[in-house]
Amino acid sequence: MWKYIVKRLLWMIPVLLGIAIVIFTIMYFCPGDPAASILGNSATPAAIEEKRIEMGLNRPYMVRLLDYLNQVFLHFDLGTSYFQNQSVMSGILYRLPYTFMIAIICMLLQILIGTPLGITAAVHQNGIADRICMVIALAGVSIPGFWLAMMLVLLFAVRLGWLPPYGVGGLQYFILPCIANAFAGIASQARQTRSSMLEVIRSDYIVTARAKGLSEREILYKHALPNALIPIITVVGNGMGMMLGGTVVIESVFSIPGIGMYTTSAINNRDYPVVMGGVLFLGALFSLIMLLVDVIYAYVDPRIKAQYEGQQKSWKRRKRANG
Amino acid sequence: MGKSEVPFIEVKNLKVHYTSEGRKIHAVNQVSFSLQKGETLGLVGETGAGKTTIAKSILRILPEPPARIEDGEIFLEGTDLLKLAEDEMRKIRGRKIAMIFQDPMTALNPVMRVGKQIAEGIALHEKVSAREAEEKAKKMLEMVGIPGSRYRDYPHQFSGGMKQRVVIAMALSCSPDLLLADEPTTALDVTIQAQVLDIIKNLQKEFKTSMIMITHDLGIVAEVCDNVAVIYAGQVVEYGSREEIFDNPLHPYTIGLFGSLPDINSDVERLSPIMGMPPDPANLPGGCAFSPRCPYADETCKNTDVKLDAIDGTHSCRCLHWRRTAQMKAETS
Amino acid sequence: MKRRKLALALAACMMATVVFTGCGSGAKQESTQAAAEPAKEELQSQSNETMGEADTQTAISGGKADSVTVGIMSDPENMGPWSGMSQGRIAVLFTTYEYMITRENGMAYGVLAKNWVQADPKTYQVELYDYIHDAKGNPLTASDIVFSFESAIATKNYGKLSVIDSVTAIDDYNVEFSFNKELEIGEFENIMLECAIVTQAAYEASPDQMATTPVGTSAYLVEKYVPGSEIIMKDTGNYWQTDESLVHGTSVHNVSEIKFSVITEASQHTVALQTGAVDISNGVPDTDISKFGEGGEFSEGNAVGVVLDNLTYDVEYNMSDSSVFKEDENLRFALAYAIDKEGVNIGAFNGNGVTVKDFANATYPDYNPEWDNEEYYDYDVDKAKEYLAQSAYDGRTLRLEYISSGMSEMIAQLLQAYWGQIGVNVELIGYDQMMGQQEQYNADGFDILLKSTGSTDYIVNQWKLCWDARDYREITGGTANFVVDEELDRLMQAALSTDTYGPESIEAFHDYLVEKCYGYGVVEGPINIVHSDKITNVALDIRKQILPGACSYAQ
Amino acid sequence: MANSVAVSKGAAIGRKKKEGQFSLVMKRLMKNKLAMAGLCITLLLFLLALLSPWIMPYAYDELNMIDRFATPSLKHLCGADEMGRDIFSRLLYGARWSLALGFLATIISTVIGMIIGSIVGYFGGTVDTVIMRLIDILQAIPGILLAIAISACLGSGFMNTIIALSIGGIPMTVRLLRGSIMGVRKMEYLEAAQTINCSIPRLIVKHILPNSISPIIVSVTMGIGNTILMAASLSYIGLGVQPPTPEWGAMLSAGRTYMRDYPHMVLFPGIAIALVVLSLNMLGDGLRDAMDPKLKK
Repeated sequence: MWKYIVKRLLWMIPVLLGIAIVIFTIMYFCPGDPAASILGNSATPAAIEEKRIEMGLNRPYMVRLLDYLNQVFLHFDLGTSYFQNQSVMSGILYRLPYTFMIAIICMLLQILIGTPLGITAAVHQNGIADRICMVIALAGVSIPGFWLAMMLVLLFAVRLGWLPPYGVGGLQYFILPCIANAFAGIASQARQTRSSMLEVIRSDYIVTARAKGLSEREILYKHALPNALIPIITVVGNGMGMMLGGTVVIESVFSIPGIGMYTTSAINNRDYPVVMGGVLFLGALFSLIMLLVDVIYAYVDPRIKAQYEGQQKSWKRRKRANG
Repeated sequence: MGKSEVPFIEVKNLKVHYTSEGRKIHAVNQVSFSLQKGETLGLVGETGAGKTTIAKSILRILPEPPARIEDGEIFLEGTDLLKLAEDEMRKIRGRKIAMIFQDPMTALNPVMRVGKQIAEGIALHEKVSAREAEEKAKKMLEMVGIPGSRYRDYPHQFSGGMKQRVVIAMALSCSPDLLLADEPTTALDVTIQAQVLDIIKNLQKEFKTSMIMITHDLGIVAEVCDNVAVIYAGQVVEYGSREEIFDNPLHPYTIGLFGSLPDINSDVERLSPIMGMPPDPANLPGGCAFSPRCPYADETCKNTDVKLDAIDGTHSCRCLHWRRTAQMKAETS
Repeated sequence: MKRRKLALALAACMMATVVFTGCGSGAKQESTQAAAEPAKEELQSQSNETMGEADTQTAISGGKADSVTVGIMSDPENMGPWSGMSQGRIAVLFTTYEYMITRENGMAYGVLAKNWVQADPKTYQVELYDYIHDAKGNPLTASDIVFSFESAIATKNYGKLSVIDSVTAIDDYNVEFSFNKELEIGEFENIMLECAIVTQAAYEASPDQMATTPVGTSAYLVEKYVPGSEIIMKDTGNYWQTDESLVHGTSVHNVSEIKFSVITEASQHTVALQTGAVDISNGVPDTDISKFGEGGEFSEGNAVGVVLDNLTYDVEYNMSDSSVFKEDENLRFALAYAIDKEGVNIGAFNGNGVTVKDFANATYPDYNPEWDNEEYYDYDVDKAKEYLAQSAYDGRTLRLEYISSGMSEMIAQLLQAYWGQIGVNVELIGYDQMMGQQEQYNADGFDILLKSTGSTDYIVNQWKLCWDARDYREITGGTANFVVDEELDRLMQAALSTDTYGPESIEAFHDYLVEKCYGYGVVEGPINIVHSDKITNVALDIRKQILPGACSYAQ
Repeated sequence: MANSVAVSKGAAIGRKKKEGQFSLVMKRLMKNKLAMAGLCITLLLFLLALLSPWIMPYAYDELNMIDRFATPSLKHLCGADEMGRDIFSRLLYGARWSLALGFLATIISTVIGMIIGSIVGYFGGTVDTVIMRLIDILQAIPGILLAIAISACLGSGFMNTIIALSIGGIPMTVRLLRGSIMGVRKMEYLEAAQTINCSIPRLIVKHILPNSISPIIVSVTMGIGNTILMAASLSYIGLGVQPPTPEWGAMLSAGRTYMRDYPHMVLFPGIAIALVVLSLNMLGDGLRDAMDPKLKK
């Protein structure tokens, strides 16, 4: 297992290198330049050109790319923001807790609400409960997130005054953004849980379990759910990965200083170091989460674990067991 | 076909259908049979004839919907299983009646240790501690020829034959009174088939378990069964003791089954398969269900509802013309 | 040799504060009345005349408060003294730092500078107060001024500073600036207003070049900064200028704790004011303004004021050689006449803006009020069609380029519709800020440009942003929109030069531009300021940003 | 010992096959009311979008300052927006853009994904390792940020938005198709095809693709909905299709400032988006059920 994890961690290096090259290239070809952005609207072209030279933006593509890769991968330095005089890393680390908080709460909501909904729907397939759960789920994936967010603000913050409409602070500040953000996640979780539960419920081993005399509850939680978990975990992992970078809109509605906003406004400002650093960081985080998901797979499904551990080891194991 | 005393298990007029895409599929039609303690009954027939449905009806583990038991009674030592409450039924499953499934590859939960899967039933029915259940499960494993040290292994670490042994150990773990064996060897390699069958036979003797053996393999029937019920299109078309069926098959379908069995004594005679295809269970032909494929069928066969006719002893047959068949047989021999 | 004495300035006027509402609690009824009637007439008149002594007194000594929360649209990101400009940054700049001077109603007053003189055409000398210290107590001397300017120049973030040859300390409290050219009208003041001043000691003590820990000479010091969320500033109680009569608008500190709350979504500003989470904001959407006025849902406890922005939305024609507009003034006239400027004002600003009569708006002190009565391509479909008929327009689709942030997008759609009415097809090309800045010099990329520009001092300096060919010749060959016209250049330079600056040169340029119609102004947007009645008097800085310290508060 | 009964087993399946995969799926689909409702709504919206120039009561960009913010009435069925444009007409005409955006972006990403997926799935080995690492890279970049960056790079506009939206969708299709091809690859009929000397591209097109297509169709159906939502998010940030094109997401985003007082400005575009995404999802669910025999019993 450890060998597998180390191997996967090593694989991350070329992936991150690739991300760096891709995003650098996209930003390189982006029209507009940070020099103009820094100097503001009324800057003359001559002043902009001078600033470009000072910032090294006039150097050729390859030189800048290699310089950047050298800086990031050999000196572990994501650089300094053009605008904030602050290292990109500390900028990211500062904002990470907010984004992470939202992602974690959303993930919990997604698991705690979406999974039971999906199970209920699957158990009562085609019944009323199924219909209700699926209508909720379909609505969830169909409603634009920011629309829901603003409706929630109008209701809970403005009309009822129960919750703060924006900003960061205590836990209560995270309630509305998380609900708005988690709705789609809950919905897709419920759908995925339902369909994988349906598939599992029809499996032979569920019949075997039933033939043993186990109660439906035991069958559901001891036999069906563990088997249905793999696709469910995939959805959770993907959702988590997406939420880390994809909460831009929610962050914007609720004025939350998260990584999404940080990176998006940097794209608008052409603050290259921040864009590249942010995307790289999120990419690394995403890769780590995917690794975690795969490790959880192995924990949940011994077949996958055996696959990771490779032929040789499992052969040894069998030999030991037999002998 | 009953003896004087109450049979150990008795199935009466069982009728089951499935609903699929709006069509009603008649899987089991008025099936009746009974079984004495310690005996083995073979249910023989083609795939889709309704054998498995009968077995699952006895355990009441049919998926409902789409399946529905329309009518009938199933008595286990005098109590109608179909009328029991679900939690009463649960006490019977695994403890009094256990089942061995056709495909060992899918019958085991892939993410649960095999020992645990056996111990689970033991702990449930025998009210013993987890530790004791584990001990017993290990004993069961060893009984089917798997070292107890493999208790903590997962199904994917076993071969097909080994898995089926686990399934058998699981089924027998609570010493059930009735074992439903649903084609226990079909999915296995030929060499393993015999081993597994031996295990079942030996254990059955040891535990004095009654058994319903579902199979399409007449060889197995000859080897393990006391009585045989031939099933066609959800009906029992012929019933009798092993000897009666093997020595004197009277239903054209049964005869056909034997005809398609290669005769190792004569290398001249070719296989004579049953012509045609099994009927569409959603749209059964009127009269005798076998009539479209029957070489001896006439117009009356297609119009008359055929009853199961007692012949002698336990032997009975669902054919209008069994007498003619018997006569023909007598003449040829 | 020009010399401006601070004492004179003081006598004339002090504050750029804008009074929306009456003072005192008894005047509540009146206050909402005043608020409901959009206060712009009042404001406009104030921008052209100085306020009376009494008002000034109220503004400075009147109503103090313990705390105030200001809603701002974006995070400053970097509060360092010399970093690049951003929308969020300008909101806190004048509360954080002081500059050499300040400008109110077009007049300059010293802040750190006690007085200044022009020694020769290219040299200025400035004398500092000798008792300045920053918020942390570090004394500020001439060498700090040199340090500040040299640092700011080194960042190359400020184009206006590029004319500085050198900054030298003559002694502890006198600094000499020498320039590489003769300065134009308002240029020296703009330079003085460009560079935030800090002490070298404080700057070097800062771990992050003051990005999050700015220390200026103002009364306030950042207590807490939550990037992207809020900035809390506290009055140190140790402001250097102890002579109250010398404290100007930007330096007034009527409130002991200021919280800037970053609210990125405009509609959330309305929510924040309604729920009392913020006391004042300039981010409320136009359509929500009426809610805070008389009879509005939230008029209770809130007041509203509409100040005109210094930004003017202008249309510039692409005048490059390949453009249809180059030789076709009839087409230029046709398009100009086709726009219902009042309609644009209503559509884009809910009627809270004003239509303009020049390429720039009327908020500048050197704006000639008589232009208001002139004909300036006033909406006339018949005339537009007449000119169009005379033009060489061949039915082709013209490309209107704009920057797709703020109101430009909406104005562009309105223009498109008006031009559609006379039969001119227009396609919209929206760019983000960055791309727009680059694409505006691409002669083949557009036919018409919608731009919003503004200056903080004189009308001529707004004109300069488009029409001073000296700034753009290298790239466009002419003015910013490719006009090559020697007469225009001559008039522009005449209006800008300190020697010839005056009503005549301004008038001449105005008339010439109106006649040629290389571009024209459409509308001037409003800044919507809504505040609770805790605030009795709102003060704004030169960029029309709220100066929370200088506002007056109800007792 | 052999079994005769197994002979008829194959025959029974054979008969079912004769009915034809497609008609079977359609038959199942027809029975699913939700899916049919989804299909009908989608088709109806398509029809309305196609006919919009003839049926919309006003031009989509016709300004009318008097009717600014008009609430829904007979004159303006869904009210009017901040420039007095008829929202109903804009929704009808906007359906063209929104649907086209959703469909084109999804289909482009699917087609590219399928081509890459086929290549990867079929060849395996080094090709697989190399391309899948590239796909890993693309997938590790958060979708919305990638779309924003590409939009910033290409500028806004219809085609550019489609490109920005479609690139993020490629990895999923590649993985999906690769997975199904890996599964199908080992099956016997492929060996059979290979033994009769079928060329490799022919093998992929004729044999592998048809057998892996069902999860793709389902993911396309659902993907269109997601793409439309994503386009709405892009509009929110200020990227996406150019005004005055009444793309629904842009309408929704433009109306958000006024939603307190004129909820109809966000209500109707919101409903339009939700409706189309909902019906596509219902259709997708139905298709998945109809195409997956495991789920249908």
